[in-house]
Parts: sequence; C-alpha cells; structure tokens
Amino acid sequence: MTVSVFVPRDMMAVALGADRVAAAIEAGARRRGADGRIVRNGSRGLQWLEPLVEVVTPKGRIAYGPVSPADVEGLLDAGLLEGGAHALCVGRPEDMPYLARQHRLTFERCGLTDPISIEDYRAHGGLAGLQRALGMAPAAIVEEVKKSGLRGRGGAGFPAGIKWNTVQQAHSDRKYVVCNADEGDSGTFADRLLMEGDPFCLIEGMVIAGIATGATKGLVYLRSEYPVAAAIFGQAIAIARREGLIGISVLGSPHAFDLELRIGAGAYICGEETSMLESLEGKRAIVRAKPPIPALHGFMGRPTLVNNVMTLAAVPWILAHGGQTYADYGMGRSRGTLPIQLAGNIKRGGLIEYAFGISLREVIEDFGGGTASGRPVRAVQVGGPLGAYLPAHMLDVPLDYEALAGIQAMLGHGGIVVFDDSVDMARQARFAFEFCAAESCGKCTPCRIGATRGVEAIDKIVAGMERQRNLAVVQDLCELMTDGSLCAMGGLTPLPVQSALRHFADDFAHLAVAS
Amino acid sequence: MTAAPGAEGAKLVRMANQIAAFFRSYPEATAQEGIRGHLLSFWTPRMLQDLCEHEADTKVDSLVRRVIVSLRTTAKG
Amino acid sequence: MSLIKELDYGTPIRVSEQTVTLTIDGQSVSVPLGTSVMAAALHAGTQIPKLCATDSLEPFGSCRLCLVEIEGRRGTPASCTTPAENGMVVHTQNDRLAKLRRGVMELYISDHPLDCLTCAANGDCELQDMAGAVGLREVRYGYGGDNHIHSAKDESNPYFTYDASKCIVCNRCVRACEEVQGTFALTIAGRGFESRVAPGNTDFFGSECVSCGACVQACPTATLTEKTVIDHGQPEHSTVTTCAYCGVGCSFKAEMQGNRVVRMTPYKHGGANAGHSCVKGRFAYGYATHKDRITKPMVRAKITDPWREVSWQEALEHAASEFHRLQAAFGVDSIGGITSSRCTNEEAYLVQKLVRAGFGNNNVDTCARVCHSPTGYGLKVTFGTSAGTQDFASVDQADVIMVIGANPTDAHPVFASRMKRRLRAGAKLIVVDPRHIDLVRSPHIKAQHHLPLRPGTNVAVLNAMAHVIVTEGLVAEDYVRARCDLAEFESWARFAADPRHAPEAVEAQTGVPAAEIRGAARLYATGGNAAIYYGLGVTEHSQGSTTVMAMANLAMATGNIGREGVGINPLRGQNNVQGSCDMGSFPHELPGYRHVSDDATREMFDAVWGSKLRPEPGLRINNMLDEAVEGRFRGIYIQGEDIAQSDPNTHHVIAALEAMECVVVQDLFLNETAKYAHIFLPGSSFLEKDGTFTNAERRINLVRQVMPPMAGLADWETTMALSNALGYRMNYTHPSEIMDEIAALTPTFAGVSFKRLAEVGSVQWPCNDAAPLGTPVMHVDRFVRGTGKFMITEYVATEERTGPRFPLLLTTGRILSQYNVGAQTLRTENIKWHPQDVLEIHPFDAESRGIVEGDLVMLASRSGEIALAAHLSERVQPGVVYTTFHHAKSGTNVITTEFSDWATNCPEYKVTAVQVRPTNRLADWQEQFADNEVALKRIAPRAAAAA
Amino acid sequence: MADYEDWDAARGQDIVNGLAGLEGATLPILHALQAAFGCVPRDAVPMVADALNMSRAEVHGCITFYHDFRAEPAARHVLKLCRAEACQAAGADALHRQVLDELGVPWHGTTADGGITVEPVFCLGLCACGPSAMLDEAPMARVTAAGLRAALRARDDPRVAA
Repeated sequence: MTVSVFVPRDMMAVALGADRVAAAIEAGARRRGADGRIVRNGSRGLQWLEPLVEVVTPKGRIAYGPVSPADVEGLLDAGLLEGGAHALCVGRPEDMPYLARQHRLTFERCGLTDPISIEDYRAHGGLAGLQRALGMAPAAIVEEVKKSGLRGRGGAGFPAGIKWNTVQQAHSDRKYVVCNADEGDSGTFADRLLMEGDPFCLIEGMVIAGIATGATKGLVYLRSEYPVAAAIFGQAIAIARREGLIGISVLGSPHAFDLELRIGAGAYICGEETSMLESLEGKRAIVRAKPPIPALHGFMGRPTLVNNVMTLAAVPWILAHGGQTYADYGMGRSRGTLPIQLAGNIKRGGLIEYAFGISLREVIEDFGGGTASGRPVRAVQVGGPLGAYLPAHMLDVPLDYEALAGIQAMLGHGGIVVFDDSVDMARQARFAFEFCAAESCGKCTPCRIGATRGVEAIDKIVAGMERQRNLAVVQDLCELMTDGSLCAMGGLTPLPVQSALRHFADDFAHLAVAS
Repeated sequence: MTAAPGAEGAKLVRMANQIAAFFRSYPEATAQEGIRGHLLSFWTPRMLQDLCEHEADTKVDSLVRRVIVSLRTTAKG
Repeated sequence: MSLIKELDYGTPIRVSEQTVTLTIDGQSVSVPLGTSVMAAALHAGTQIPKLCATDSLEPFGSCRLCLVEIEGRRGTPASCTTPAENGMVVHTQNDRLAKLRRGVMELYISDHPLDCLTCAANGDCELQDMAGAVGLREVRYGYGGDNHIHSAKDESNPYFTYDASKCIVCNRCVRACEEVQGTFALTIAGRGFESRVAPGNTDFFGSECVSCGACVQACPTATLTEKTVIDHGQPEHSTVTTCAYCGVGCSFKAEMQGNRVVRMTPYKHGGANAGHSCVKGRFAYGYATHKDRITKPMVRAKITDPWREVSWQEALEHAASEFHRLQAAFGVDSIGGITSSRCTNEEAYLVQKLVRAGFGNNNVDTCARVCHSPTGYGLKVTFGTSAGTQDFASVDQADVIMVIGANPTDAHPVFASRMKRRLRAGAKLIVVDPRHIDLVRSPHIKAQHHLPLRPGTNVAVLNAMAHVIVTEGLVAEDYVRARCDLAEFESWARFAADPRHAPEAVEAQTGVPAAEIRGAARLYATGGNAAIYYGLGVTEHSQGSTTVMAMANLAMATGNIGREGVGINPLRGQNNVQGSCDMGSFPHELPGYRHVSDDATREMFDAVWGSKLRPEPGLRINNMLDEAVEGRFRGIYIQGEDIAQSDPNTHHVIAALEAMECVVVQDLFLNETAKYAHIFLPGSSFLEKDGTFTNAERRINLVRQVMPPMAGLADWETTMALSNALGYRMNYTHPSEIMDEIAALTPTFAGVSFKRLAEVGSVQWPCNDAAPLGTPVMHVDRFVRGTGKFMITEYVATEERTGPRFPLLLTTGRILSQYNVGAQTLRTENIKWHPQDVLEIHPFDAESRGIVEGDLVMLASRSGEIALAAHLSERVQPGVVYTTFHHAKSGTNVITTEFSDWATNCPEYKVTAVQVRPTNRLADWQEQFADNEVALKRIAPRAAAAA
Repeated sequence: MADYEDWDAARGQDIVNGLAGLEGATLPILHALQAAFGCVPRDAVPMVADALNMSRAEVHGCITFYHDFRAEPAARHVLKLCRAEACQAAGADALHRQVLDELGVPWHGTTADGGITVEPVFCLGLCACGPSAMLDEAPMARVTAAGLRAALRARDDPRVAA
C-alpha cells in the first residue's frame, strides 16, 4: 500500500529545509523498500512547526515537526511511515488546540490538500460556491456578499458588497477584477499561505467576483518577494484553465473569465490600490488622486473591482454556505472571520483564523505562548509597518476594526508583531519614517520629503539636540502627513511614530540623556 | 541654362493638355466649356494667343484643339 | 506697458450645460459641472495656494498645498482633485489649513537652495509666491538634512537649462510634455525622496524632447528656465503678438526689456494655440536681430558688382525709374510683383495694390502658388470658398481623423499636439502618406490605417475610397440630397462605382493593399465625425487640385462638412499664406477671391483706388519666369520671398532672374534671390511692425510692433514709398487704415478692424454683419456656393516617370526644427538639430547601391544633380527617397522639375524621378553655389559706396 | 544564481515581442529581460518603448521606480536580508550588523571578490520565524550568522550543496 507523506511546499517550510526533507524522506523510504508518496501540501499555518511532516495512517494524519533534513533518518527509523512515536511527533494536527480552537472558513482546506490538485479541491468542498453562483443572478451574488458583512481585508475595511455593487452598476465594454496580492506588511503572510496552500480558492473567489460584477478578466498582482507563491499560483492558473474553471466558458456556463498573474518589482506602495493599477498598466506606480475611484475608472480606465486576496478567498465559502452563516461570526460591524497572523518575537507564530472579537492578549498568550525569547512582551505592532505600537497593558483590546481605531491603532491586514522588553521604541519610530522614505512613491510632498525629515528629526531627538523643539517638529510633521498625504502610506506612517511617542515616551527621553 | 527656343510654347501646350486631361471624363460639351472657362479665368491674353498659334501642333490634345477653335471665335466676336 | 500675467484657475476650464452651486468661505458660487473646488474658489474670488496645479494640466494632487475642509467630509481633501458638487460647503482658510500649508512649504524649502536673490526666477517663482502666501517664517528642519542642492545642471538644450537642484517634483513639466505636447519625453527617475525629473537615461539634447517649451512654461520654479532669462533677467513689459512661422498662427507674449526680447512665451488666450508653442515660435526668434540682417538699402548695376549702400530715397527712386523704363520699353506687362506670405495682410494688400494700380497690370502672385494654390482652387469649385472649413478646436470633436500628405508633428507642431490629444482620447486615425511619419506610430499614438501610397497616386487612392463608399452603400444620402447638387452627385457616384476604381484594381498602381483602403474608407464613412487634414503632400502634385476636389467629394458624400469635428482642413505652410491669398495676391483675383473679370468688383476698387484695373488675369510666377527667359518679362518686385531657393528647377529660376533687368528684392537677409537682384530694400521682421496675419483656420490675429524697424521702415511703409516714387499715391499712417480699406472693399472682411481684433483677440473670416464675431465653422446650413458640387476626379498619372535612368521617386518636405528655406531657423540655435539636409533612403535601396549611413551620395534627376549625405531609414519605403530643402547649399530644388498642377501650376515638388549613387564630390551646382556665395553677395565698403 | 546571457539584440527583441501583447506589459517584459540578461540592458529600453508604444523616457522612469530592476547585473549571488519589523523583533538588526561586517559591505554593496551583493528587503512573509533572508531564489528563516556562512559556502560548492 502506498503511504502518503505530506511535506509542505509553502515558503516558510521551504525556508526551513522542506525541499531537502522531502527528498530525504523519499530517498530514505526507497532505501527501506517502502512505497511512500510525497505530497507537497500547503501549510496548516502552524509556522513554528514547519516543516510539519504529516503521514496518513489509519488513525488519521499524524504530524511531526519541526523536521529538519537531519531528523529524517531517525524519523524513518522510528516508523514515520506508520505514524510511529518520536520526539517530534505532535499527533493529529486537528487535535492541537492551536488548530482546533480556530474558525477555519477561508483556510478550511489549507494544509490538508495538494494545492495544485483540482480533485483534492473538489473533494474538500471546493467549487461549491461557484456552482451556486452560476445559478444566481449577478445582483443576487452581490446581495449574498453584502449579507455576509464581508469587509475589505486589505486594511481599509471597506464593505465588499458596496464596492461589488458599484462595479456591477458601471457600464463599460470591459471590466476587471484585480486581486491585490502585494502583501507587503511586515508580520503578514496570510495571502501567501493561501496562494501557496489553496490557490483554487482564490481563483474561485475571483471567478465569482467576475460573474457578479460582469468582469471578464482578472489580474492577480503578486509581490516579487513571494517566488514560491508565484510558482504555485501560476501552476494553479494553468490547471484551472485546462479544467474549464476559467476561460471563455466558466464550467460550461455562458460566463467568460480569464486570469493572469502579474509579478511586482519591489515596491511596497503597490499595495495601495491606485498605485497597483498604475503598475499593472506598466507605469511608475504613482498613487492616483481619487476621485475617480477604481471601481469606475480602474485598470486601463475601465471599471475595476480591486480586492485583497483574503477578501476574494472568503467569497467561495460565503457563497457555498450563505452570507448569513458567515455573518454569524464576528462582532459589531466586523463580521466573519479574521485571518490573524502572529509573528515577531513569538513562541508559536502562525496563522490563526478566528472570528472578529478575540482579544490581542488571547492571541499572543493562548495561541502564541508568549515571546520566543521568554522575556516579557513590551510592545505589539498591529496592522503592519503603518500600524500602531501597543504597550503590554493594552492587549485586551478585541480584534475589530472599530475597537482598534478607538485606541488610535488599526487592524490593517491582521498582522501582529510581538516585541519583547529589549525593544528600543525610539528606534522603531525612526524605522517607521525610514520605511516610508524607502517605499514612498514620491508623488506627494508630505510623504516624499516628510519621511526623510522625520528620520532626521528623530535622530536629532535621539542625539539630544533641541529635544523639545524637535519633538514638536515630529508631532507637527505627523499631523501634516496624516492630514496632508495623498494615500495611506504617508497618511498612516505617523501611527507607529505617534504611538511610540505616546506609549513609550521614556525611550525617547532616555536616549536623549544617554547620548 | 536657358530654355530652348520655343520651349515656352511647348509648355503652354503641355499645360493645356493637362487641363484637358482633367475634363476628359466629362461629356464633350461640359469638358469643352470647362477647359475654355479655365483658360479664360487663369491665362493671360498673350498666353491664350500663344496657345492658339499652336493649334496645328500635333502635340495638342484634340479637346484643346476644339477649344482653341471656339476661343478664336470668341476673340473674333 | 506692463507684464501680462494670465489668471491661472489651477485646473482646466470645464464646459457643461449643467451647473453646480456650492458655498466657498461663505460665498455662494455656481460653476459648470466638473469644475474643481479650486477653480470654483477662484470664480468666487478666492485663490487657494497651489504648486502642482495649473489650468493647462489635469489635476494631479501632489503638492498638498490646496487642501481644504469640506463640511461632512473626513480629512482635508485637495481642492484641485475634488470636483465641486451641489450644496458643498467649503472652507479654504482656517488655522488648521494654514498650519498644514506652512508645514508643506517648510518641507519644500528644507530641500531647496536659498538663493532667491540670485535666482533666475526671482520675481517669477511660484514657490517664492507660496512661501509668502502661507506666511512661512522658518524652516525648523534646518537645511543640513538630505537634499538635492548639489544636483548637476543640464545645459545641453540650446534654449533652456534644467537645474535639478531647484526641482520640487511637482511633475508639471512631465505632465505638460504628456498632456500638452504629447511627446512623453520627460519622466520622473527614481522614487520617493530621490525622485527627479529626467529626459530618460540621457540629457535633454539627446532625448526625445522636441524643445517645444511646454515644460519650461509649466515649471513653477527656476528648474527649467530660458537661457535668455538667466542671461538677462526678468522682462519688464510684454506685448501679445503673432508668431511668424507656420500657418498655425500661435499667439505669443513678446516679453521685453526695453526693445530687447527676453523671451517669447505662448499666450494662453491665443485662439490658435491656447498657450502652447513649438521650438520655432518659442525659441527661434533670434534671427530677427541676427548680424546678417541688412539694414541699409542697396543698389548695383549688375549682379556681379558689389552692392552699394544708398539712402532709401535713392534706392526707391532708382527702382521706380527702372520700372518706368522697362514698361516704356517692353510694355506695361513686362513687370510684376510677388507678395510675401510672411508679411502682414496689410503688406500683401499693398503690394498687389501697387502692381494692379501702380504697375497697371495683374502680374502679381505669391508663394501660395507653390504650396496651397490647389486648395484655393479645389475648395472654391466644390464648396465656394478658397479656405479650410474648420477652426482648430474642431478637432476636439472629431472621431476619425484622416491625415493626407501632411506631417503635422514636424510642420504644424502646435496643432499636431492638439490632434494627438484628441487621438489619445480615442479618435481613430488614418494616415495617407508615402512615409512612415511620426503620427503613424509614436508614443501613445497609433494609426488604425496607414496607406503608404506611391508618391503621385493620391487621386487613385481617394477614388478607391470613394468607390468603397459608393458601392458599399456608405453614402450619407440624406445629407447629399439636402445639401448637394444631385445631378453632379449622381454622375460622380457612377464614376466612383466604376470597377476600375476598386481598391483591388488600383493596388498595383498605388502600392496600397486593397484591404487597407477598404478599411480606411469604411472607417472614414462610418466612424462618426470624420475630418480630413492635409498638407503639401496633397497640393504639390500635377493633380494637386484634383486631389483637393476628391477629398471634398468624400466629405460631401459622407456628410462630413458643416459642423464641428468634420471638414476639409488644409494645414497651411507659412504664417500668412492664407492671408496673402485673401488679400488678392493671385493674378486672377482681387481681394476676397473675386475674379478680375467681374466688372462690378473692379469698379468698386477703381472708385477707391483711383485706378483703371485690367479685367484679364496676369502672369503667375512660373509664367513670369518663362516669359523672362523668353525676354518678355523684364522686372520684378519681390517682397519677402526667396524664389531662387524655394521654387522648383533652380536652373530655370536663375536663368529667368538673370534675364531680367531690374530685380528688386525686399527681405531681411541677402537671400538666394538677392544674388540676382539689382536693388535690395531691407525688410522688417514681425517684431518691428503692426498688422495682421491670417492662419490656416482663417483666423485673423494681430501682429504688434515691439521694437522699431531696424532699417527705419516697416515693409508696408517701404511698399508705400515705392508706390509713391512710382507716382501712384498711397498715404497710410498706420496699418489699421489699410485694414479699414480692405474691410470696406471685401465683404468677408467687412467686420474686421484693429479695434475689433484688440477687443476680441481674433476673428475668423467671414466676419461681417452676418457674423460679427467671425465664422469658426463654414458651410453650416448651406455651402457658400449654394449646393455642394461633386467633381469627377479622374486619376491621371504624372508625366514624371521612373525608368531605368531614374528608378527612384524623390519626395521633399520639412522637419520640426527648421522652417522653409531656413533663412530664419538656420540663423538660430535650431541649426543644432539639423546641421545639414540629408537624403533618407531605405536600407534596401541603399544596400543595392553600396551606400552606408553617412555616405555622400549624388542625387540626380532630369533637372540636375546635388550631393547629400545619406541617412538609412525605414521611414521611407523602398523605391522612395526623401529630403528637406532647408539649406540653400543643398540645392534641393536643383533636382525638382517644372511639372505642376494642371489647374494652378503648383509645382510637383513631391514627385521627382531620381537616381542615387555614391560619390566623393559635390555637384557642379553646389561648387558654383559656394563661389556665388562670395561673388554675388559682396557689399562695397562704406567708403567706396560713398565715393 | 542564474547564468545570464550576454546582451543580444535579436534575443532581446524576441523576449519583448513575446510579451508585448499583454495589457500593460512593461513589468512582465522587464522581468523577462532581467531574467535573461541579469539586468535591463540600456539597449533594451528603446525596444521596450517601441513595442509598447511608449517613450524611452517613460520606460526609463518605470525601470528606476522599482527596486527590483537593475541597469547592470548584480554579483553572482544576491543576498537579501529582511529589515522589517517582525525580523527586527527577532534580532535582525544585530544579525545584519554582523553579516555586513563579515562581508565588509554596506547595504546594496558587493563584496570585494564580486561574489555577493547584499540588499535590504522589507518582508518576505516569513515573519513567524525571523530573521529571514533570501539567497538568490532560496528563502531562509531563523537565520543565524553561522547558518548564513554555511549557506554562502554551499552556494559556490556543489558538493556542499548536494
């Protein structure tokens, strides 16, 4: 009997040696005369355990991790192929509290299946949403999305249904669906996990979006820093086209929808939708002034639905199970589940899909198990490099768009970066400006010049030069960037800076004295 | 380089023939009227006179020749 | 006098029938739908600070100075990118906004040199203005941070400097190059703080930049500055006048220090150019004060004598006595005159008046003879008016643009930019041209159809298009029935339907694939508003007039005459070629295109002029030259034209000039014709006189004097003095009086006066009681001649044939940086872009002749031969070669023949059978030219002259 | 690392033509050129401009906007070190100081032997197991100075790599 061994192909697993682990298992099994079949699955999201090797046994899938190439011989000797006991064995993944406690909707298949097997995809509930959508009027699909309460997962949290409706109502010879996969925020990797682990889910979501809005062409803008995702997603598109999931007739229906994968070229700003559209059009990725909004005047001047990967990937589940079922998760105006990404100085970092409303502390302590260094948590940055730094005493805030906004923070793309008490917050504030300077598109003045001046001003503060005056300068600059910048890049850079100043003022004072 | 003697006359013939070529697609009467009108509108009396002197020139288009006849009549009348 | 500063609304003026009403700083204002809050504020009298916004460009929203608060909206939106909406309540000034604006300026100035006092833009700098407007008092960042102060200057462009250290990255230059000029030669290199304007990966001179000046015009700081401003400082007064280059007729502000032009800047309210310019009008005005200017009248007994400087009186009396002598000896008809299409309407009018009333004959002609005379003829026959049908703005409404035998991006660049803007906005393009001109394909422009016809086959191609339109049922029957002569239409339709005109039947003849012709015809007939724009590639053929009529036929058959967005539009070559024709410069027509044989008209003129006008047509230029060679034509007065260089078959022209006894040349320079002249009268440039020019869209623009005539007399004064010397009295104290006379005698000009022009800027004739503000679009309800007249346009191949001796076809034209015979542009820095005329030859033809890039080649025709450097180019098709005629020493017209248009004798410059072979020497003519440059241009030293 | 081809106009033109039909094809073409030649050669700029009906200036502006595109090929190996916050939280700053010191280069610098170019990168999506890096096409997580040293050695030594 052939034994199936799952070795993830996701970039984290690869970064930690998964390719060599897979090769070693294959070779070792062959040497032992065993009939092992390696399946390169996606990640379960248990990133601290990668490479997480799973073997199919009569008791279910038994997992081992983290497995290094050096561990393979010992594992095989211990009966890996039969699910034998070993120090690295973590048992059945679904029994692990980390996974068991989650609300896995969007990520229901991720890690379970072979990402590029459409049979696997179907067998695990894939295409049910699309099948249902094909039987609905476009307006009804939009209605379903509205009902789900789904909001843009890219960061802005704009209600998806409203945007879909705008594109649907627009008249044009051609419309587009553009998927923003320029996941540049530090501490986020949900888009990557999904595109590497369950690419058909995103494809299905985009096809549904196309049918709902009348768009016939989809483009996925993926950052160049994700080569593994590019390879897997590219394969998935080819398979989808071969299988009739995309093309001139979607699953034999009258709907046409084609899909193209585009790779960015090292520009964080392309996560901003208008600069991404400029980039897709083959130009310098300069932020466009709005109006006009992309929904009416987007790619190539045509009505364009721009949604993030997580938004579009939520759609198949919503269509398959009904908008209301999805909306039953969550709190307040934040409905459904949030793919939380836990990272930084954390013991158990990974993906946690959970209904909105879970507190930051639960995530960090219960799921994450505290810092990797074992030292106390001092600061947590939520929402990427443009998100606020929160001190340890504020971690009881629920993960919800409005709740975080209420404490001058933001949820963003759901990335959480944990710092222990060795962090120097003046340095982090300086980095916020530095990052903005490195990634500003250069169009608007507050961001183009302000970011550079911000770095310089913090350096002066740190160096003890006219500290009070320069603190005031930084405050004024932050106000200017917030109110004056053209897009969120410049507009939100003050968030980490001001939060650091507000919650960690000592770091600035201390350094001033020290220097 | 100076033009050969008689070159001017030859030029006038060529010009007249060109005009005739344009009007040739019209019915004979219209064509004749067109050529005649054109010559009277744009040529100096002396050019017309010079052209008339070339009536016998074999290089002169037959349409032009017929117009020359009518021009002479006009001139006389 | 003061410096004219146009108001800047910040965002483009929007036109809409709908208005929106909003409240700005407590004041209610109504503006057209689509107007920005910024522009609405200016309507309400409030100027919101701005740097990246200017009303020639679409809003960009980058500087963030124009932020405002709008009640009910989050944040502080930019007023430039926010459209005004009904009921909006906007606040443009409060403490928060003031602080933000100061903050923006603080950032700008922290990365800007602090050299205001020594900066070329001092006093003309928007950054400086804004620092003042927001009350910037300190830059708390200091000046020691990262900055661009030491960025290098790019001084490679001859006319302007790019100083990157002063750049505020507002993108106005980049956007102007894109939106206004349409060249896309500028970009921002790098990103973030490192962003800098760049002309690609090269310097300005080596880039795609065409030096139109739009970037310089758009720059709010000293980053892009005219070198003349750097050298001389800011101008102190300015005067609006009209460019003296091509037929676009751009309005410029001559910005002056005393009598010195500091710079020419395009005038925003110019009817033809709306604030845009090209490298010639914007920068190449230096010829006007060039050291080669002749400022003293001169005479000589024979052309081999040196010139002798004399007084005006002596020169004029000498000319008068010579003309009297010749007329006495050889008859009244033995002399004539040529008006100038570069001079004003008033001056052209006076020259033809002098000829008709003073000389007593109709021997007057103008350079339109060699360019657009077929336009006048063809459009008069078919529509009833010898001029184009539309204004330039009409192109904004065109859906299909067909360009035939014109190269607007080189020859009419400012209009080309407007056309390209429309093309980028979605209009379709058909190019009919033997060459692969820029319009066929250039950044963001692509013709739907390019018909690369064999030179000389225009009529065959147009007939084939007519065939498609007629046989495929694409005729606009209602229009034809309502507007045109039906019998003429039917005979034309029968003619067009004949299978011999089918695209397939003429494919071999024209070299154009039948499918392309069919596609073009269908697009033209069915693509919405279709407009034809054409140039000398239509007219300068033996069938020039036929081609004009063939285009008129197509336009009538498809209903494309009589409204915005359509029409037949000649792109006229010289600044006032339309005007010189209007002014009666043709030997058969009095001003206003009225035939000399019309008794009533003549009587009217006789009454005013005190003359006895002749009823028969006079001699055309070519007839004059022919008769000169025959010995019957003995004297000529040539104002501002250089027939020895510009007219075809140079050998023949020179023979004619040499045969004359009194050649009077009035010009700025000792030109080619002056080598054969006996009397030289110094001319005056457009900067030295008042008057009017009429452009290709019939627009009459004022020319205003900004400096005194260098020779003491303006051209109109010289003609008047010559006339008086001849004994025919003229007595005008100002050109406006001449225009008053023109208006009194010419129904289409009845409403034109300098006063009216000064009030309204410009008018397009007809301008009279029926149309007091002029007529942008003609033939709206009916054709001027009543019904539109279809003409049968049989294709007659030119007599100029290729054969074994002359297997290639030469076609000639001009390029962007140069103008006509080069008398002006070659005396400016523009020569850097075109140091010599070259022969464009297809690599295939070059290969078979063993010619490589840069080789000297002999270009020979039945008329003569010249040597040129070869330039291998795929812009020409195999079998066709191309050159320009800007440098006199090239002698391009030594090659061209005397073949000409059947109706108007417009020379067939565009088709000459030639051979090309490698050579290592100049042609004999060119050697002779070099000798003549010395021998025939000598001026006796002043002492000798006095002796 | 890849073995890059020498610039060849015909090959460049093939690459450009092959992708010019895409809507907004600039980035795909520039990526393909760089994949073949290790950079976007200067001579390719007019080719791209012509194929896409853009100006040369626009193509230049585009190339210089994106950090990925180079005008000259990089060293044989490119080491990208993640400088973003999650990796900082895991001690990336100290690691980077050590690595740069050992290699003797600043950010964007190339080692004296021309072997390695070191570049900053902001996030590789390996944030749960920082510090992270990318050596040529190979991602690396939980990077240590020793681990990097070994990886760099292995790169140029097929026996070690195997």
